[in-house]
Amino acid sequence: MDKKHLVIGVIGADVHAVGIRILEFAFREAGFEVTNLGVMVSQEEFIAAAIETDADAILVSSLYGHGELDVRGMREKADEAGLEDILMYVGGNIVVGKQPFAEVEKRFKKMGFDRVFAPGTPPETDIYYLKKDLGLLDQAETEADQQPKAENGGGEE
Amino acid sequence: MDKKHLVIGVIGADVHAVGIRILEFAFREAGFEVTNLGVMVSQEEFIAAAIETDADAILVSSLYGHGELDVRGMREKADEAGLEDILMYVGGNIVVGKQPFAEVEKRFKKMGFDRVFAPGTPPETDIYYLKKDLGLLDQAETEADQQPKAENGGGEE
Amino acid sequence: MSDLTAKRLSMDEFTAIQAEILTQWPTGRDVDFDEAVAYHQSLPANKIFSRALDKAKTDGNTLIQPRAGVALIPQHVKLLTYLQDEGEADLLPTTIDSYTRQNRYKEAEIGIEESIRENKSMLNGFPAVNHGVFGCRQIIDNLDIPVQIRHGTPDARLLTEIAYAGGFTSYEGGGISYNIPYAKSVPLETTIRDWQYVDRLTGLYEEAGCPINREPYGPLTGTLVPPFISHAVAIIESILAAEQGVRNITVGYGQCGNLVQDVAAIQTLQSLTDEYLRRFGYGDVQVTTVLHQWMGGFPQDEAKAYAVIAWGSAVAALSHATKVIVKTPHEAMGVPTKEANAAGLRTTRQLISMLGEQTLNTYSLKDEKVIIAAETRAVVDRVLELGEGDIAVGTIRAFDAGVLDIPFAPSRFNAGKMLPARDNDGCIRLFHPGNVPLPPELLDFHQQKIEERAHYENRKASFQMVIDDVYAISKGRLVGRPR
Amino acid sequence: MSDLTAKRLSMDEFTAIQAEILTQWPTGRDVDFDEAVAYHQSLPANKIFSRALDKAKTDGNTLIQPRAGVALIPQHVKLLTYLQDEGEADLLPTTIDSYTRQNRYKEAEIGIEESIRENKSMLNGFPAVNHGVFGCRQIIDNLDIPVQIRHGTPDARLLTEIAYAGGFTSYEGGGISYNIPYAKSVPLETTIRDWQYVDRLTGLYEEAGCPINREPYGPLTGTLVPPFISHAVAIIESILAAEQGVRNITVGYGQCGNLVQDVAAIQTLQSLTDEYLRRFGYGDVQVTTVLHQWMGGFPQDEAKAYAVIAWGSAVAALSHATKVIVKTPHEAMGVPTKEANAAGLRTTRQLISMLGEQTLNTYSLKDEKVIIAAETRAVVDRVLELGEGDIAVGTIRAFDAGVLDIPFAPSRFNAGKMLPARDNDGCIRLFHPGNVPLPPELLDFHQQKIEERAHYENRKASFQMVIDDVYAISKGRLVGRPR
Ligand code: B12
Ligand code: B12
Repeated sequence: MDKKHLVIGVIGADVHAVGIRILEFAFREAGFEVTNLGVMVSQEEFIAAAIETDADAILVSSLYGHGELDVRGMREKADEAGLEDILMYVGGNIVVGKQPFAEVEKRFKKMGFDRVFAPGTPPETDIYYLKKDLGLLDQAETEADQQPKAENGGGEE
Repeated sequence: MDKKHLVIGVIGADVHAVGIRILEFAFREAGFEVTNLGVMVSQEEFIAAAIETDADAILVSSLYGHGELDVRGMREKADEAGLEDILMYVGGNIVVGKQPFAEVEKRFKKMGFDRVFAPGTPPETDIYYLKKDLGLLDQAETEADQQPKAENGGGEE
Repeated sequence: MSDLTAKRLSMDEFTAIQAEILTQWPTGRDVDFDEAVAYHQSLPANKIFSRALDKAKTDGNTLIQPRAGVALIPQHVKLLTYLQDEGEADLLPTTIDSYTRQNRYKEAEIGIEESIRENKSMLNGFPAVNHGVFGCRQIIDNLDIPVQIRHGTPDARLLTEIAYAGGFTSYEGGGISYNIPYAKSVPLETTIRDWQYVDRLTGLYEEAGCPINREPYGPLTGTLVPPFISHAVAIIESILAAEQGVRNITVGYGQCGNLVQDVAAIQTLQSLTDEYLRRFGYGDVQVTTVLHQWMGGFPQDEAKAYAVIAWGSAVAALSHATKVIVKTPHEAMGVPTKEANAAGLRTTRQLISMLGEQTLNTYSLKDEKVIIAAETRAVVDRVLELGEGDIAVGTIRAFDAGVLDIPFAPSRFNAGKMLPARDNDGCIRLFHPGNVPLPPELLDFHQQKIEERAHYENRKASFQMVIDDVYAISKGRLVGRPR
Repeated sequence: MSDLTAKRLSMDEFTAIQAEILTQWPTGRDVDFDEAVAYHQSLPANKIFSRALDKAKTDGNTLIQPRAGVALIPQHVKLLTYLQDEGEADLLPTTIDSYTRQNRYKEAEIGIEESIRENKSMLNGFPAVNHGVFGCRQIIDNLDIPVQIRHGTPDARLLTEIAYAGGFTSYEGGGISYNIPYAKSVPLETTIRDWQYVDRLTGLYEEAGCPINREPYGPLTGTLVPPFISHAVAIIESILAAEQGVRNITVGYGQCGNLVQDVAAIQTLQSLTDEYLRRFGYGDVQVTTVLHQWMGGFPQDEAKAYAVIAWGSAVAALSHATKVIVKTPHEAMGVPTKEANAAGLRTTRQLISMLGEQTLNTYSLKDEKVIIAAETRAVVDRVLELGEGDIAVGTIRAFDAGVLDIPFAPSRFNAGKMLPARDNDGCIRLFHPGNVPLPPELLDFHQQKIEERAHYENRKASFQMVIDDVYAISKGRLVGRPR
């Protein structure tokens, strides 16, 4: 089977550079091909990179709190660019302050993200869902639905 | 004016010995005569000492949490012994656990205590109320009602 | 006192006392030594206290343990389960209520009834005697880690019988440390004898192949106790225990607040206890240490209480104590909720594991260790002298004479002449030595340290200074400076 | 780069830039230097930052300061008042939002409007440019203690003009420290020049009798930055600032986690900055230090976050930093509530005042100080060499060459070849030096330290080890041991 391709980056005016570097490393180790756009990435750059690399998923990271302003309209732009089927995740500290995660998740799902990840979600969790959503889990794993336990709070769903 | 006389002690099976020793010192410094019964004092011992010394006030300390069980019926016993007019205060950590102080105060006032002091009330506050209740504040002080600020949380009323 | 001695109780003496003890409350009936030994031997290694301690000592880890106890069994089990699972505790307690500590089992029974009626714990701890052997075993059976009885009971003989038969594998207390800070008018002679019974019982279990850890209570009144005083008591109680057959001892110390003094204290507590036990022929006793996070008055504000808890944890980690007893953000207010208790544990866990790799090795640490050792030896050796070789007898005479003297103790058998105060760096020193037999050069040292501070604060050393020190931590300082 | 130099901007150059800057956003109009000087001179001493710092340094105190900023003026004033009164802060911040930091004032305006509409701050800080000079003065007027601008703005010229005219008496940032960790593609040459403008403006106020404190941003990426790297940057920015007329500088350092390394770092930061300033003829600059509590990833659990905050406070107190920047129990989650922010402050307050009397004096402290000093000198001296005497030029060349190299920085002008990792005691060392010019004996030392750890952990040193260290504190450890 071909390797799946991910486009990752930190959106907006956000310069938090540590998490994305570690995600790149972890996704590569997990067998993905990764295009890491780094920090301060615009919606347009994400979309262009996804088209160019024929990516299977876009993973938007936002740490600094302006995530909610920065991702508005991104799904629509992607759809217009012909990426209707692309998987879109968002994660990090995506809103300002400590807010009930269930509500935050709802707001971002409404904006068209397939999955929304809480602060501090460990890479194992991201990888599990990527594999699941991209059809890479074998039957047994899917049935057991052995989502790795979030070690560090958070975790999706 | 004669010195006012206080009977103080720690009730029940309670052995917390530090606070009462400091109260004794502080009340003496403030010009009171003090009979300190120490720790593990029974209701009967408080009442007997108050009669014997013709005391103006009984100050019951309880730290260990059983205060609510230990002081039951004390006011009635004092009244029976002819101490209807004696001032009775209770203070310390008088119930088990961190409970809303307003409710605790109500319960102890209902049991006949004139004033109820929250955990960690500093001696200055106790002394202010003693002087007030025993008619030792001069007019100006009473009018300004300058209750010293509780430094350490708590404080009565 | 004619017949008090540090010697081991004979089996005859022991069984005579036992017969009497077990009838003090109906639950005493259920104690059956052989059946209890079988129960202990059925316990898996993860439930045995001394195993966990020995392993931690070997690995250089510091284990964390809360205090906790409520009136009713199901609630108590729930509480401990929570502290184990959500608090990440390594070791668990069962803290006994104050009526049981005073052998007032009838009042404890009323407390149990009221707790059922009001649906909240009206007792400040777990009344283990009233709940009896099988009540206790519900605790042991339902938890995955070792559980210890923690209390403050001058006459703990019945409690011990029930606790051991109930499966507890560690037991706090001692004839001095559970008398002087916890009682008003119980003669020391009585408590030393009663704790010899406890220790002998521990020895009997030990000899039957059931290891039970014993922990002399280190912090005493928790209020400005100079390290050498609590060290002297810990060493004496260790020797008394070893003589009765105890083989696994944890000596304790309540944090004083100065980093160097505290690290020096834990390290000398280990080495001096080892040294004296060896001297008395008990080199085979396994000794570990426990640091108690600040035992005096706490700040009311929870954010500030967290600071005090964290600092105690840091000191435990840097001194490599074998375990640390944890306070909670509710300390100044009252018996904590399970959430507050677990929070204190997690704060501690974070620091213990963050700092576990680091060690402290300061110039002043060496000095402070020399000082604490010299002070402790001066006191313990004088106790032995007074006892003409018998340390039990010596202890009684030492308290009589004020040679052993514990600040702020409620007991009338304590002289209360020695007054402690902090020096300018926050170390606890002697403001007034009373009759504590320090050699002249050490007395000079203490005096000089206190004068340094008095001079800095531009006031005379006085009882006001001691009071200021008592309040200091609850007001956000270590040294109680004049306002 | 042809015309970049460390020399002072001429008045002509300065006014030419100023004319342009003040038209970048309408509020620039309100800046009037003489009127601003009059405003500064009307400020009481208790509102002047450098006064508070100088006094703290003389008294040997450590001041506490939070981070905080919200979108709207009344809410921001309310927040700071709360931190002053309920948080017991000594110094206050005004943290600037990320759009303003990127000079995206239009987006900041939208953020302000949305914040009004949604009745909650939609910005992660205070948009000072949009609020203008008189908006800023509402902050200064309504508080009783000094307030500083804290941000992360590569081109902060307009912000500085408005902030100074608005009455702020302290200002964070620098041409390196607010570029490399905070920008992706802004050339260093540009930011150094832009910050020379900021420093010259500071100098002009200073010369007009209005003292303004400047604080190079110490922690950089906050992620495993070895002390000597941030020291080198702090020293370079201090010299650059002094040249432009700055007279009051606070150099900063982000806690690494090992007690000895941290204390050594703060102490050498003070002495090395003094030393280099003196060497450059700026012996009259008043230098103070700031310790930042752990700047990397925090634990999510608040009880554990308190532990990390408390440990940072202890280190600030024991190292006698002049001030400490405080984290909050919400750190891992998001911008804190005012209550969480005040709680972090009070935890810090308790430890600072509890431990302020103590000093650390360890054997290893001396060694560690020698090491940090030697490392820092090796780097700074190489920068000077590369600049052929001009430190501005040298800095550009040093980043080009990877001589100055900051781990995990987002800037493409940073080499990113040096890789840090912790040694077995939790000190941050170099796992891979890249082109950082340490002398051979120090490179050996670093290598040996990392090998010690690798051996202990029974694995090869690799990027996985670095990653484990990045996560470690948020997972309750300092050293990221293999799972
Ligand atoms: C030191 C201490 C001990 C020492 C006491 C040594 C001794 N013999 O004195 C030791 C370790 C032995 C001890 C034992 C126990 N303790 Co204790 N102890 C404390 C601690 C840490 C400090 C008390 C102290 O000395 N404070 C300093 C003095 C100066 O302040 P104070 O006592 O509060 O008194 C001042 C004011 O409250 C006020 N005041 C007091 N009484 C009165 C009365 C009046 C009328 C007025 C006006 C004012 C007033 O004035 C005093 C002077 O300023 C407190 C917690 C805290 N406060 O931080 C717990 C605490 C009081 N202990 C507690 C408990 C439960 C116990 C134990 C039962 C053990 C257990 N289950 O955990 C045993 C009790 C044994 C017994 N039979 O009494 C609980 C009480 C819980 C509750 N009420 O819900 C506390 C609150 C800790 C806790 N949060 O769990 N303790
Ligand atoms: C280090 C740090 C910095 C450094 C960054 C250095 C650098 N250039 O990288 C510095 C000091 C420069 C900095 C600056 C700022 N920061 Co900052 N920072 C942090 C801190 C402490 C750690 C971040 C980190 O590196 N974590 C370690 C990595 C490994 O974890 P991570 O980033 O969380 O990423 C992991 C997961 O979240 C997940 N993940 C992340 N994204 C995604 C996306 C997807 C799709 C998935 C599946 C998973 C995923 O996987 C990653 C790998 O495990 C956090 C708080 C915290 N977490 O403790 C604040 C924090 C993120 N910063 C914050 C803020 C506000 C700022 C500033 C605006 C300053 C300010 N106002 O206080 C500036 C922003 C400047 C800008 N323009 O971006 C806030 C954000 C607040 C909010 N969202 O409400 C935080 C939460 C702190 C706080 N509580 O206030 N910061």
